[in-house]
Formats: sequence, C-alpha cells, structure tokens
Amino acid sequence: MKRQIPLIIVIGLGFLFVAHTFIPSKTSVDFYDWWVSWSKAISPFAVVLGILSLFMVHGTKIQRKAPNWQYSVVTLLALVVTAFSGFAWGTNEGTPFLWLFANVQMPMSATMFSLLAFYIASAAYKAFRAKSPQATVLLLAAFIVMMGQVPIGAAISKWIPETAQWILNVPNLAAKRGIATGVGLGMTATSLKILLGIERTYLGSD
Amino acid sequence: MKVNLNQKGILVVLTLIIAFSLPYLSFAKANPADYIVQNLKVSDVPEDGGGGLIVSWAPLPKERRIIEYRVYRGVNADTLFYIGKIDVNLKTGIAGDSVFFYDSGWLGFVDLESPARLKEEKGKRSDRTLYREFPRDMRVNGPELNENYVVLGIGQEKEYFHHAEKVERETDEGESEVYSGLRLNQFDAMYKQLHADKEYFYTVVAVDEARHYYPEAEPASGIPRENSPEKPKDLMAVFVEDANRLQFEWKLPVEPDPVNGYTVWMLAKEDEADFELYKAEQKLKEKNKLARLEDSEIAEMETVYQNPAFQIFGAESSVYTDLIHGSVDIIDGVISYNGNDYSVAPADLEDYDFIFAFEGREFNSWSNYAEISRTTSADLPFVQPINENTVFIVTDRIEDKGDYNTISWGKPIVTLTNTTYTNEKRSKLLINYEYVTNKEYKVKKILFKIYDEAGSLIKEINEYYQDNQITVKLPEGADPHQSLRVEITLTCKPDLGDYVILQDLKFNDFTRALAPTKELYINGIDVSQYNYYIYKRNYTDKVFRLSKKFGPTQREYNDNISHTNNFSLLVGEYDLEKNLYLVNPSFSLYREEGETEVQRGSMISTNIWRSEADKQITDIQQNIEKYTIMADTIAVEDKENVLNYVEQLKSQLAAIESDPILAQAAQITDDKKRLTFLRNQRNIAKRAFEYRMVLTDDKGHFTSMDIYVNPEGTNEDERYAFFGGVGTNHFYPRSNWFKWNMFPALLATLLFGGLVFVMIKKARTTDLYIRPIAGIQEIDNAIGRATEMGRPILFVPGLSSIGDVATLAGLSILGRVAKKAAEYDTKILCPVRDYIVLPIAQEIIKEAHYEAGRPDSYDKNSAFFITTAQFAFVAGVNGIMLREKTATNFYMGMFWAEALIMTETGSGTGAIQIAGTDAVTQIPFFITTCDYTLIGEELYAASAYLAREPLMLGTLKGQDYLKLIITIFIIAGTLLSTLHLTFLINAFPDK
Amino acid sequence: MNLFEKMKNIDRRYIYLVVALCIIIPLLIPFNSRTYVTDPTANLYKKIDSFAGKEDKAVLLSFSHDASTMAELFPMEVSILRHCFERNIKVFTICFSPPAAPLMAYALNVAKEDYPNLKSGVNYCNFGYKPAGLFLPIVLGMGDDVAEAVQTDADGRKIKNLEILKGIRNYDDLNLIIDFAASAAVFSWITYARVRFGANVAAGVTAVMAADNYPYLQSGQLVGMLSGLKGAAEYEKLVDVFAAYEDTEYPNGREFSPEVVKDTWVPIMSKKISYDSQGSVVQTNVDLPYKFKQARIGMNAQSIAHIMIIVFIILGNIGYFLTKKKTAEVS
Amino acid sequence: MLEFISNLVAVLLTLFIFSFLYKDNPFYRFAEHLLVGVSMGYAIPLVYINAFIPFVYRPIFLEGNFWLIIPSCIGILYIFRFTRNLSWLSRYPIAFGMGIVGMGVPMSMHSSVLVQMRNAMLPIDNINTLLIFIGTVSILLYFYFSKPHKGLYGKFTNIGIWFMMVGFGASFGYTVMARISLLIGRVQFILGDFLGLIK
Repeated sequence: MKRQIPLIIVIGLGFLFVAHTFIPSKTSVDFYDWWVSWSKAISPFAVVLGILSLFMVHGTKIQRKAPNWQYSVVTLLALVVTAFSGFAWGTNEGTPFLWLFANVQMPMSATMFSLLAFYIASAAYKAFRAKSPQATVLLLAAFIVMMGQVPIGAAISKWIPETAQWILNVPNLAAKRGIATGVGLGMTATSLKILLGIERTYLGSD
Repeated sequence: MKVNLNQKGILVVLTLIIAFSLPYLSFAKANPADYIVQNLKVSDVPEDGGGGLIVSWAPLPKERRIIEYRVYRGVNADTLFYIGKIDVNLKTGIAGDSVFFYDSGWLGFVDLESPARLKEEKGKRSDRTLYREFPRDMRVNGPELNENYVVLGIGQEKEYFHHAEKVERETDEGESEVYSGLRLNQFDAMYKQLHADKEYFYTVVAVDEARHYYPEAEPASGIPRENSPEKPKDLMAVFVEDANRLQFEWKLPVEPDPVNGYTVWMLAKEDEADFELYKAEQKLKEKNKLARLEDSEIAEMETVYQNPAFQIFGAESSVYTDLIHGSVDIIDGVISYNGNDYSVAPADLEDYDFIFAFEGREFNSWSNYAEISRTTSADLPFVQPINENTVFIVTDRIEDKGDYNTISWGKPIVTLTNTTYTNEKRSKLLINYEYVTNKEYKVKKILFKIYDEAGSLIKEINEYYQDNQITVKLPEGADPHQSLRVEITLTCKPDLGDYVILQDLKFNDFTRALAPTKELYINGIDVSQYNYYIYKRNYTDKVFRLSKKFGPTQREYNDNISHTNNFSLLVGEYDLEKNLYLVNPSFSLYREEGETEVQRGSMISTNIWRSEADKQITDIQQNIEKYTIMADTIAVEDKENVLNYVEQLKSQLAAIESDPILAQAAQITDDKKRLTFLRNQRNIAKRAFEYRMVLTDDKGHFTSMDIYVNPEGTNEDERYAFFGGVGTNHFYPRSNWFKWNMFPALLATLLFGGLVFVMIKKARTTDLYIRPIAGIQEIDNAIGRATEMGRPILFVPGLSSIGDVATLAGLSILGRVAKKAAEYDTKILCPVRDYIVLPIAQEIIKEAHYEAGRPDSYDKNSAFFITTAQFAFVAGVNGIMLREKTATNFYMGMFWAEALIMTETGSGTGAIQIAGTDAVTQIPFFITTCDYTLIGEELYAASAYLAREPLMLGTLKGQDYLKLIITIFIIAGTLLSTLHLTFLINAFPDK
Repeated sequence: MNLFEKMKNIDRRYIYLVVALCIIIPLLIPFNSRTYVTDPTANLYKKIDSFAGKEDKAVLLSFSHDASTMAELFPMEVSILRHCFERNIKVFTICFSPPAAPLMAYALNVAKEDYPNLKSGVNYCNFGYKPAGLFLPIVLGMGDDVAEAVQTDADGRKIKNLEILKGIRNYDDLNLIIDFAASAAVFSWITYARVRFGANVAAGVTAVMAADNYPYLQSGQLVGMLSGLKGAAEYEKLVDVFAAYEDTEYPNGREFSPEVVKDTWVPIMSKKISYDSQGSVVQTNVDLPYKFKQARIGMNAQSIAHIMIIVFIILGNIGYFLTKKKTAEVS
Repeated sequence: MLEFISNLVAVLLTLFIFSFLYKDNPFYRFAEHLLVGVSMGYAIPLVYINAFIPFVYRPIFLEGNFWLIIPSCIGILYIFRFTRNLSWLSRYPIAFGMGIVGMGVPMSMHSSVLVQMRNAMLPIDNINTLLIFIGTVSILLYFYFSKPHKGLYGKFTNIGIWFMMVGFGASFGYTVMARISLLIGRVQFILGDFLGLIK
C-alpha cells in the first residue's frame, strides 16, 4: 500500500507508454489523451508542495527565533503580498502583481546571476591554473574561443574567429557528441531502471 | 550608531512595506472629463454580407497613459455590454488619429467562462448602465438570441447526437415543433453575428495604467447593411484550339460572405457601351436600395437597361466551395449554359469580351474585360505522371492514428538553392541543393554534372549520401563569375526512366555569388512557373473545393482529415424552465450521386428524434395529397408550378424511402444504436475524400488531372457498404498499428534491456571488472592527507534533488569516503542544500561509522542543512572552508554556476580538491581549479565501482557493452558510407 | 614577500573594481566595431527570411527562460521579431513557465513599437503562458492542429478564429520553432516536434549552452542557433543589412547574401543606418534606435572584458609558476 | 512618476545584491529573501488562473465531467508530503506522473542515441570529418569501463581526453562570455534605463 501500489502504477503506466510510443493508432492516442487530462487535473496541486515547504522552513526559523529569523519574515511576507495582489487585482498589464514582477523579481534574479562575472574574474586571477598539460590545452582553447567571439578578436586577425569556429565545429563537436551519446545512454538507463522498478529513490525513504 | 540584529530586522521589514506601498501612493487624481473618448463613430463594413460594423474614435493623448480602450455594445443606448478591447502600448501610444474596432464576423457570444451573472462595469456612471460580458445567465442572454443577434453554437458531435433533450414547442399557428435542447456546457462556444439592417449602439471606456476606469463616451449607433461583393481581380481566359475548349482562371474573394456564385459572361465588343450603362444603373439601384432602407418614402428606381452580356459559366460559391478553375466546351460552334444555346464561332472569339462576376444576392460585381488568348493542348503544362498507370496517387498515410491521406505526384526533383565561395580565390564553390521525393520513389544516388559557360564538363559528382551540399573546384584560371550549368540525374528505386533535370547558375551582382536561376528544366521543359492545385470533395460536398496550392518543386502532400467532428448550428430559441438552448434536430447525412460528374445531387437528411424522422415522411405524403387536390382547383397558369412542386415532393419522398442508410436506420429499434449508426455513416461521408489536381501557370493555361481512381482498390470493411467508391476513388484514412520509423528504437531498447538484465544476473554471482579511474584512487590519499594534517574533510553531494542521477552517485561515493574517514578518525562535514537529501546523507554517514566499527565517533551534525537559496548555500560552504580549514574538499554531484565560487575559495585555502559531475558546463571549471576531476559518466562509474552493488554494477555493465556495440556500429557505418555503401547509415533514423 | 606574492594575495575587491570599470567604460563610450557573422546565425536568418510574405508559413518563438538571462536573450528576441515584422512574417509566441510570460509581452511590445501598423491576431499572436504540465500535450497537439492544441491566446481569445491562423494548421505550416533558453529546453522540441512531425527547430541560447548544442547543429536537428550576446549582435547586423534595408530598388528589404555580409559593416554610432561596403558608405533612411543595437554595444564591453580575463589568467599563472619554482628551489 | 519609482525600486534592489561583492550584509540578505518570497508568490496566482481554473474547476464544475474528481483527489494527496504518518500518500500523484517514463525509454534511445549514431556515421571526405570521427570514437572508448587503458588501446583513448579538453575549453570560453554578458545586461539597465546615460 505504501510502496507497492505506487510502484505498480509506475510500472503499469510505464509499459503502456512504451507501447504507446510504437503504436500510432487512435486507441493509443486516446489513452495518451486520457493520461494528459488526468495529469493536468493533478498538476495544479503540486504548487502547494512548494508553498508548504517554504512555510515550514521559514516558519520554524521564526518560531525558534533562529539567527536572522527576521529575514524569514521578509520571505513569507513577500510571498503573501505577491500572491494576494495577484488574486485581488488580477494579473493583467498595469496591475500591482506585474509591477512586482517587473521591478522586484526581474532585476534581482538578473543581478544575482551577473555576480558571477566578478567571481570569474577573480577566479581567473587566483585559481585558473595550468596545472597539467590537459588543463593547459583547455585554457588555450578557451583563449581562442573567447577572442574569437568578440569584435576585437576579428580585428586582430581573421585567423582568430576562424580558428575559434574550427574548434567549435571539429574538436568540440566530437567531444560533445561522444559525451552526449554516453549521457543519452545514461538517461535511457535511468528511465529503464525506473520503469523496471530498480530505481525507486524518487519515492523517498520510508 | 550600532544596530543589533533585531533592530535590523525591523528596519528591513519596514523598508519592505514601504516599497510595496509606493506604487499605490503615487497615483495622482485626474479630471475624469479629460479621459472621455472623443469622435466616436460607427460605420458599416463595406463589401460584406451585412454582418459587420466598424467602431472608430480618436485616441487620447499619450500623456494620459491609457493602457486599453474597452468597447461596449447594445441594442439601445442605455444598456451596453462589454465586447472587446484595444490594447495600447504605453511607450508609443497610438500613432494614427483614430482607433478602429471591427465588430464583424463570428465573435464570442457566451461560453462556460462567461461570468455567471450580470455584473456592472467598474467606474462611475450616470444614467447609463454598462455591463461586463454577456453572462451565462439565460435570463439575460436568452432574449438576445435571434432577436438581436444571429447566434451559432459549436460543440462536440456526440453531445448533439447522444445527449440532447427533446423539447416540444407550439408555434403561433398552433402546430407543435420539436427541437433538440442542449445545456450551455454541451457547447464548446457560442458565437454571434450582427443582424443586417438592425441598429446597434456602441460606446468606449478608457482605462489607464493604474487600471482606473473612466466615464464612457456618448454612445454612437450604426446599422450593418448587406453590400454587393468586392470587385473581382482580372479573369484569365484561354481558348484551347484543338480541343475547342474555353478555360478560365480567377482569384478568390477576400470576403466570401456576400458572394453567392462565380460566373463568367461573354459580351460582344460592340455592346460594351450598353454594358457600361447597365453596370452604372445597377450601381445606382444599389444606392437606391440602401437609401430606401434608411427612408421608406424614397421610391424604387425603375429598370431601364438590360444586360447585354450572356452567361456561359456558373458555379455556386460558399465558404466551403473554393474554386478558381472553370472550363466551357464549344460544341459545333455552340456554347450551352443553363438551357440556353449561344452560337459562337471559335474564329470570332476575339470579337468578344470575357467578364468574370461575383454573383451577389442582388447585385453582381464585375471584373474588367478580358481578352481571349489562344493556345493548343500541346502548349498546356505538361504533367509528368508518377508512373505509367496514373498521374498521381492517393493513399492512406502510414504510421498515423488515421487522420491523414497522402497525395503523391510527379517524380523526385532536385533543385539548387544557394552557392558560396569557400576560399578567397573563389575557385572553390559550395553548392547547396535540396531534393524532394514522394512515397513512390526512393532516391539511391544523385549524379551532378557541372558544365562551364563554354559547355565543357568541369566535374561529375555522385552523391551517395545526400547531405544537401556538393563542392566544386573550378579549373585553374577559370573565371569564378562565369555561369555554370548543372545537369542532374537520379538513380531511384523503381527506375525513373529518361529523366534529366537542368538548372543554371548565374552570377548575381547583388549577392556577389553564383545564384541558381529560377528556370528549372525537366527533360527540356521549364517547370518553374507551374503550380499544382489540389481539389477534393467528400460525400457531403456538392462540388470539388480547393484544398491546397503547391509550387513546382513539391511532390507530396499530407492532407489532414481530423478525427474530431463538431456540430455548428444556429441557436434561435431557448427554454428558460429547463435551461436549454434549442437547436434544429434535423441533420444531413450525405449527398446523392448527381446527374453529372461535376455536381452531386440533393442532401439526404434525417432527424435526431425517430418520431420526427417518421413525421417528415408523412408530412411529405400529406403535402403531395394536398397539392394534387389543389392543382385541380386553381387557375391554369399556376397549375404547372404546383404540379412541378408535387413532382419534386414525390422524388424527395422516393429518395428518402429508397435510401439504404435511412432504411437500415429505421430497422434499428434501439434509439441509441440508431443514432450511433447514423453518426458513423455521417462520419464516413464527411471523412472519405476524392481528389483531383490541376497544373497551371496561374494564367488560364492549365491541365486538369482526372479524379484519382485506384484500379486495385477495394473495400471489404462493411462499415463503408453504403458508399460506393470508398477505397477506389474515395479515400478514408485508417488508424495504423505500428510506427516503423521507431523500429530501430524498439530493437535497441530490447537489446539494452536484455543486456542490463543479463549483466545484473551475472553481477550477483561474479565480480565484474571495472577499470581503475584516476580520481577514485586519489580519494584514499586525500583522506590520508587530511588525517596527517588533523583537519576535517568537506563533502558536498551536489546542489540538486534526490531525483538527479548525479546526486545518487554522489551519495554513494559519500558512503565510501565517510567510511575511510571513520577508519582514520577524521572529521567529515557534509553541507546539504535539499532537505530531502539531508536525512539520506545522515543515514549514510551513520552507517559508514558503524561499518568502520567506530559508532562512537559518529556525530549527528556531520551532515547539515544550510539553505535552499543557491548563492546563500555557497556563501555558507565558503564560510566553513575558511573557518574549519578543511584539508580535502570533495564535490560530487550536480552543480550549477555556483561551482566556481566554491572551488576558487578551496584552492585559496590550499585544500586538495576532488570533483565529479555530469554537468558539462561546470567540468571545465573543475578541471582548472581542482586537483582531480571525474568527468561525466566517470562519476556514475565511480559510484558503481565503489558501491559494488549488483543492480548498479549490472546496469553500468549493460550500458558499457551497449556503448561498445554503438562504437562498433559507428566505425562500421562510417567506413561503409565512405565507401558509398549507405545501407547501414540509412537504417538509422535521421530525426 | 616579493611582488608576486603580494599580487597573489591582493584583495579580490580590487579585482572586482577592475571588472566593473572594464564593463562600464565601453558602455558609456561606445565605439564602432565589426561583427563577424557565424554560420548558425546566418542559417537561422535565411530560414526565417524564406517565410517572408507567405501566408501559410509562420515562426513560433518559445520563451523558456527567466529574467536572469534576459541580458543575452532579450536582444535576440527583439531582433528576430524585428526581422519578422520587417519582412511580413507571421510570428507566434508561447511560454511554459510563469516568469517568461511578461518577458514575452515585453519583447513583443519593444519590437513592435516601431511598426504601428502591426496587429495582434493578424501579423503576430501571443499564445501566452501555458502550464509546464501542458508542454507535451501542446507540443504534440500542434502536430495535428495548432488551434486545437493551443485553444486560446494571451488575451483569452479563441485562436481558431484569428486571421493569422488562416493557412496555419500544424507543423507543416508553423514550420520553424525557435526556443530561447538558458537550458537544454530546446531538446524537448527536437525530441517531440522534430522527431515526430518534422518541424524545423532552432535555438537562441545563452553562451553557456551554445557549445553543447553544436552536435545538434551539425546533425541538422537544429536549423540554426543564436549563441549569447554575440549571436544577438550578429542577428542585429543581419537585420540591418538585409531586412531593414530600404532604397528604391529594395523597398521591403533585400535577400540574404553571404558575400555581402562578409564585407559590409554597419557603423552603429550613426543615428541612421549606414553601411560601409568595400570602403563606400551607403546611408539609408532607417533610424537605428538603441534597442536594435544593444547587443552590438554590449559586445564592445565584452571585448574588453575578455582581454581582461585572459590577462588575469596569464598574470595569475606567471605568479603560480614563479612561486612554485621558488618553493621547489627552497625544498 | 510611477515610472521613476519603479526604476528606483529596481535599481535599489540591484545595488543591494551587488553589495554582496563588498561583503555579506543585511541589505543583500534582505534582497535575497525578498526574491525567494516574491518568486514563489508570483507562481501561485498564475497556477490558479492557468492550471486550476481550466483543468480542474472548468471541467468539473462547469462542464460536469465528474471523472476528473478522481485525479484532483490524487492531486490533493501531495499535501500529505509533510505529515509524519501519511506522507506515503503523496507518492500516488508522483507515481501517476512518473508513468510517462515509459515513453522516455524508447524516445531517448531514438533521439539521443540512434539519431546521434547516424550523424556520427557520415562519410569521411576531408580532414575535419576524419578528426571528428577519431574524436568521437576515442571518447566513446574512453568512457568504456570494461577494459584498462593500457598499451595501444590506452594511447588511443588518451586521444579522447585531448579532444574533450579542447571541447571543455570551448565551453569554458562560452561560459565566461555568458557570465560577462549578464553583467553587461545589468549595467546597461542601470546606466541606460535608470540613469539615462546610454542613448
């Protein structure tokens, strides 16, 4: 009941889906449509998971007055205010909801990632070392690609963008194809393990 | 001032509240009068069928920051409903000096998502009431049906056939009328159109960026009128001399609504002046008609002029019967149309003008005069038949769910698309080509012969593997800009016979490259100007209708024949008590075979309700009796009409009584089964199509290809028993049971599954070999080093959730590291980002200590949760590295952009760092900043290597052997294809 | 402590300062630079351009990213939309994640500002946000019938009745899908839309993802790709040189030519578009607002920043090898 | 006015985040926590409008398709994830969605393995295609774990490493480029949209 039935559902549906992939007939498509309409009806509830876990993590912090608990108040307040504004005034253009998105969420998440440019620069200076011949080749290839991508590289010599393009088109292609085939096989293997019930960690521990 | 943490927190919350409330405080009050829309006008849509109005107004200045204009409509000026809006971009505003809103065609009336009840619109109103959309409430929308709007309901066919309720109504004459009643939720949607000649009122409300609704403008009104159709574009008229046939080609109308038919007329050139007078008078009559509608006191205009032109061709038009080709035969100097004979000598055709007209309900629209152009059959487009038996073929598309027919024609074709010089000297030329084939032919190889301007052969290239490009090296010293001629021959299965394609490459000054010319010769004939048109019809169509147009280089078309059948019916009545919308229960089945091949006969219909179907018959019988008696009593001049009508009724009755489908249906006693049977038959009638094609230069020179008939086609399926021709000339798509292009995937999947299964079994009994992996062997040394230095070890099992393969691999390596660390009695720190991973990590470390025999040294806080936020997590890990001075850092699992920040700090503290990830974008950073890195699959292998668990090891081994097989296939395939043997490569799917 | 040790232990905040300056200065003082157009960009351009003016061909833009990667992807989206608008190509937009919805509307609004005659539902149509759970049903459904699969657009209109859908039924017509993502989202389009229905798929990706997508490009599973700010800059140039080109001979833009791209460059600092084609300057009457050259100005800063990084790595390694040598000598 | 305030808020928050470069501080923490809350809060109404209404509310309550009550009940089981004794109930919705993994096996075999294989089999007609062929095969063999990297075989697989390193170099270059692009985007926003320094 706790583990067996969900596992049976996965395996049963899984094999039906294997069949569906090979059978184009109307019946097979109808089965798929049925599954879609059901999973569509299930999907909206998943968001509750996210909300609850956020409330649990930050709620406990506030309750226990853990260090920096005040920031948890910020998170929960922001969540409630944003969600509320969406329900109260709608999600159209010109509503507070979209204002929050455009002026709070958008700039911050963009900035968060742009911090990395600074880290890369400092890592370039402090950590990127040609420790081995392999790492040296890696850095050299990186130099050429970096210069090949910018106007200055082309201005120095036409040779630079062309070599950069060659690196991308030839050795990079071979590398990515070799790795991708392996990863593709790994993905297939993982799907297969789930399908056969070998892999069941996704069901969580008891 | 020193602030402590608590005060900081309060400060922060306060800032938040202020930040959130700022936007609401900032809206200043404005004078509402400045926001009323000016210059509101309503006008009739020209050249339409009488169902459209245009609302226009002057936009407000940009400074008002309007984001939308909402439009309302009603049948009186005091009650208006929201019907739609125009969005405005705040930055640009509206550029022109008016905004237009088209209230024409079928726009939404009500559907399930309409509000449940009537709601007033926001904003202050004076005496007028503005409502939001029409509600679902039938008390509000019911009276609007028929009365104020033409309403069309659309829904799933099964609702109409199986779930309708029978509703009987008494008409004004006291007769009972039967309807099918449907609830709103049985419709997918209801659409409405305006009634012609009825007055409608409109107003507009402006909404600004703070979503403030301003007062509405004074309503304006308009009346939609039926107009004559648009003026047709020029007619193409061609006389094929040896066949004595006139051929016509025209263009479809943009607005088909007011067009009743497509007609061609002949006019003796000497009558042109009379015809102009006639046309002018007709225009005035139309104006007069519209004026009379406005003012009933205006008198009707007298007709003075007769039309001197005579009609020689006519075809019915509707939205569903698109036709642009017509032909008329001249037999013995006579053209017959509609019972009239006109004698026209073929030699005198130049004395006539040819005119095309869209036939309107009352007034026609005429094209300019067209001159005849003469040609012969030999000069008409040459149709390359697909094989010796037929010109084109129609088949069921394989590997689908039964919703496509495939139409294939002609022989494979290769066209050059582009060229590029690949070196500075311009001596090397890359030519791109494309080839198109159909299901009849399989292309084996393509031979290109390239000739220079002088006509001598430069190069011959055999394309065994078609990668859509060939490279040509021009001879030393040759002019790189000279024209080239490319001769293309194909080797196909089955053999193509005599078939040569020619295309030239000419230097283009603009692109500064050789460009393929438009002309494309097949066996010496330039085919580039000819287009293919596909016409089709099913058992309910009266005539063939245009389905699709293709250029000269297409060879196949998949015609979609959807499974989903909808009903669309006018909704004029409603039943408030039962909450039902009433529709006509009579439905059409199919058309009888017509007298001519061109046109089918009348539609056979029946009724949802059996009683009504029976009543239909008795009604006709009664009418026959009634009119036969009447014929004896009335005046002689009317008698003929009445008798004709009686004949018509009699043949109608005969048709119904002799119809096999209706007869079969009548025998089914169960009502539900009867309807299922009828619905199925109707589906066949609607989904079985016959096809014909036309090849034309779009100027009237066209060759018609006959309806495709499959001589071997039969149909044993008894469902089609009532329809002659399904399988031979009508094609009904079938549902298929196996997708052959997925066959290699099936084999590979089975092989893989088998390998994994075998290897898992083997792993249970024997110890399987896995080669040593560099990073793994260093693990022990690195732990040893930490022990020597007396510092802790850091282990980060990735930032992803438990669902990620990399996380699972990382955790199993953690087990091994923790065990070694426990043996050496070295402290291990394991920060975790995902709270589901946390208990699993704790469990693993605990178990490792037990296994190492050191349960006493297990610290519950070895694994701990930091935070879910990506960068905050990294900040936490960095803090640990600096404070605890970890000697060895492991990063095993899935990492994103944050990886670099951790390893940089780690290399700064001088720790030994070992990383493993399958995140390809992060591997380079690990390689440059860490001492050892497990790349991609090495991570999975490492986890199996260390775990030594049969299930994991077996899968890894299975994967490994499949990889070996793949490698062997790749080597073999490459060698073979290099040697021009393409069977292996072609056995693999290309997309 | 010698110089190198001092340099090694320099406070990272000074490095951050150098980074900031290297980026801010070129943005404030823009200069003209040449953009080298790569094949994947040119191929995508050609593919889109081949739909020009056709009623039964359309492009679908799928937005699979959030605001964090807007810097790279937004200029791409704007220039592709500009291309479509210039050349009268039908364009649809769709997204499957909530944060992408406003980005999509924003890109459309910014691009269409300069084309007042364009109408939603006629020239372009925004399908709006569809929940991620609907990804497969919609992607597969569009193989049969777009109107049936998508149902409504962002404004809630039934798309079945929109004028733009005339001639557009399934992937035969909606023939090109361009996915903008900071992830491998385009892979799903390849797996489902391309494998099952043969639609053409292209990608606009952040530079990080670009190298990973090369095998798909080479195998033809992707018909073209824009990679990062650089791809956007290239596309901006192509649109300037061809689609937005205006003179008496070519009133609605001109056809693509690799030879012309090679030796034409567009000085971005002039207000009107001008071309330097083999030393002769051609001026046209098309305004070039900032948004249409944003990526190219950004690429200037990118040039400087790349040189800075390379210098940093070299300096860092010199220090590393010298100290390593020293420690080796000491021990 | 509204536009100015909007930009002000956006710029302030951007600067709060940049302040982390100097050191961890309350402004940064405030911004970070705000981001987590707003982004979660943003999803809720969207899911309600775009998923709950059309797929649960409309079919069940308006169209009367009562079968869909079953999956919505299954969906509700998600909530039990956080209970101590009934958390196993949340496996049911997960399992139902997981069923599609069956499609994943043949589909990923088809498109990630077989199609890649076909593309790796192209005829060798110049030095580049030869290099690609050698690279692909040597990398595949490098990841073949059932044979030790020794002798000639070891040397061949070693070629694979060099190919990968060049490939990783390309990735590296692109990543650096991407990170800098993002920063450029932010700086363009502050200098252009807010301060109006770029025209």
